[in-house]
Amino acid sequence: MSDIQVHRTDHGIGVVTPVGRLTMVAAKPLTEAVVALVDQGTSKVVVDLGETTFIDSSGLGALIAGLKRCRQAGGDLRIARPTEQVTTVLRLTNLDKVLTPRATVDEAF
Amino acid sequence: MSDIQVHRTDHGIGVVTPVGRLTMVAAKPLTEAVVALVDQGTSKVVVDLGETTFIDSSGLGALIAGLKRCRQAGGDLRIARPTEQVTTVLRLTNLDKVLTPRATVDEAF
Amino acid sequence: MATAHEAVLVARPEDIEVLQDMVAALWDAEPGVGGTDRTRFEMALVEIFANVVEHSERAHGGPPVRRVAVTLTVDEEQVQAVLVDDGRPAAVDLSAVTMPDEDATSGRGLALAVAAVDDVDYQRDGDINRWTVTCRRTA
Amino acid sequence: MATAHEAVLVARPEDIEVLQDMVAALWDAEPGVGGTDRTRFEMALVEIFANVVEHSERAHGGPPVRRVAVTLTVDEEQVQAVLVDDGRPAAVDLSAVTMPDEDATSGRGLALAVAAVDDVDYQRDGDINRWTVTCRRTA
Ligand SMILES: Nc1ncnc2c1ncn2[C@@H]1O[C@H](COP(=O)(O)OP(=O)(O)O)[C@@H](O)[C@H]1O
Ligand SMILES: Nc1ncnc2c1ncn2[C@@H]1O[C@H](COP(=O)(O)OP(=O)(O)O)[C@@H](O)[C@H]1O
Repeated sequence: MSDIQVHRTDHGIGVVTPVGRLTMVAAKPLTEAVVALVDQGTSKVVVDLGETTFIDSSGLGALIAGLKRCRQAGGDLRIARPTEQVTTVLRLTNLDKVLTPRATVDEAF
Repeated sequence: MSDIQVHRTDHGIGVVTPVGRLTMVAAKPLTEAVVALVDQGTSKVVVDLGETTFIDSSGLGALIAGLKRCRQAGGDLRIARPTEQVTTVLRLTNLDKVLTPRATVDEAF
Repeated sequence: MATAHEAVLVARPEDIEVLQDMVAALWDAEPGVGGTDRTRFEMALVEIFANVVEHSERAHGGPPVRRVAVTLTVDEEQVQAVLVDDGRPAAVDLSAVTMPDEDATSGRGLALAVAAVDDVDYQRDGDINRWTVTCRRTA
Repeated sequence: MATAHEAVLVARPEDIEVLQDMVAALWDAEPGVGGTDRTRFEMALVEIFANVVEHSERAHGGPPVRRVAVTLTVDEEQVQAVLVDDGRPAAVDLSAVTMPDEDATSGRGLALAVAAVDDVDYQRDGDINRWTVTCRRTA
């Protein structure tokens, strides 16, 4: 099960860090965390996947839902520090164009 | 499209009357109307289908969702005055046991 | 003598209304179709159209721009609807569809369509989906 | 030499964790399975289990009491999972499953499973559903 950590950088970027496995169990909390950030005025969000040991299609769906919410508010959602498993899943689902991984959180925006 | 009318009888029974077609378009408002009644303390609800010209599987799903909500609160949901189309749908979906039609709204409770 | 009514609808919930109005117009043009046949045909057709709508929403997520070409025909033998859309293939096996339990709040759509009429068929044909609902006319 | 691990899980989201712990234990017992094979096997297995969970929730609506018997086997050729449950038939045609658009928030599960491993099979066998996930071992 994944634990979702949230903070804001000095530059007003939201950073969401799912720790552990990001499956059906944690997908909804992830979307909710992104929506909460946007509702509070932070529409540029980085999801730091460096601590995410595993992601499934529900986790991807949550990322896309978050991405849509950010873009609606004029911002964007980007992902950073993907593990090999995340990179593989993005490729297999053709999401590597819309969710291009960044090497670090700081580089994302 | 269905218009959902709601009132309460002198005996504290909620009466919900969907007027017109009860499909995907009106299914959610129907469930919401039942949930609102239960939240306000009225957990015995009759859905008067006398003005419902057509029901589909979404409409049935909304009735079942409403039924569950009422029973959770110690009440029940019953249906009254089904047209022939409603009776046919209930039979084809094996729902005529759990949603047994009553001839009039007054007889339902 | 056969009547055919055609329309291009949008794969969105509101267009179920348009479809049902189209069915009503068909009965006006063909008053000889019996009440039971009307009911079961309309039930199956609405479920199949709703499935296309719901499935295209689930699959695409974006605004519902997908079109559905609907053709309704009546002849002496049968009433038939053909729905054609250009969305992703529907990975559903109609021969295996079953009715869910009493307490389910969804999942009855395809099972109801199959139960209501004589035949529901789905074909992937190149880039298009073709759903056919066939109701043989009873006395 | 073949290893087999078995467990009976409940068809509910929390048991995805149990399943993944079971997979981790399998790799401990079979350290020779390569990293790529581990990843693609686990991905497909999690998707198929999640589909059983989600589908049984959608179809039944009641509390998730349905059990899923899971058997994981490793031999020199392949890693395989067999999932057996006694729910309604899954009316899905795996050969027709495709990946949805970029903007879809759901509908990728089965397509991802099919893309990840060499074979995903579904059989209705009397009263039971049997899902088989097969991953041939690569060097
Ligand atoms: N991911 C899936 N895995 C297995 N079966 C599925 C899946 N998705 C749908 N089905 C099958 O498709 C049918 C659901 O279709 P439908 O009646 O349209 O339900 P709903 O009204 O909930 O969309 C069911 O018979 C179910 O067995
Ligand atoms: N009612 C339906 N009509 C047509 N196809 C369906 C239906 N339900 C499911 N499918 C098919 O089943 C697949 C969805 O399965 P899945 O990947 O498990 O999606 P989800 O994650 O949304 O449950 C899709 O390929 C879709 O084509």
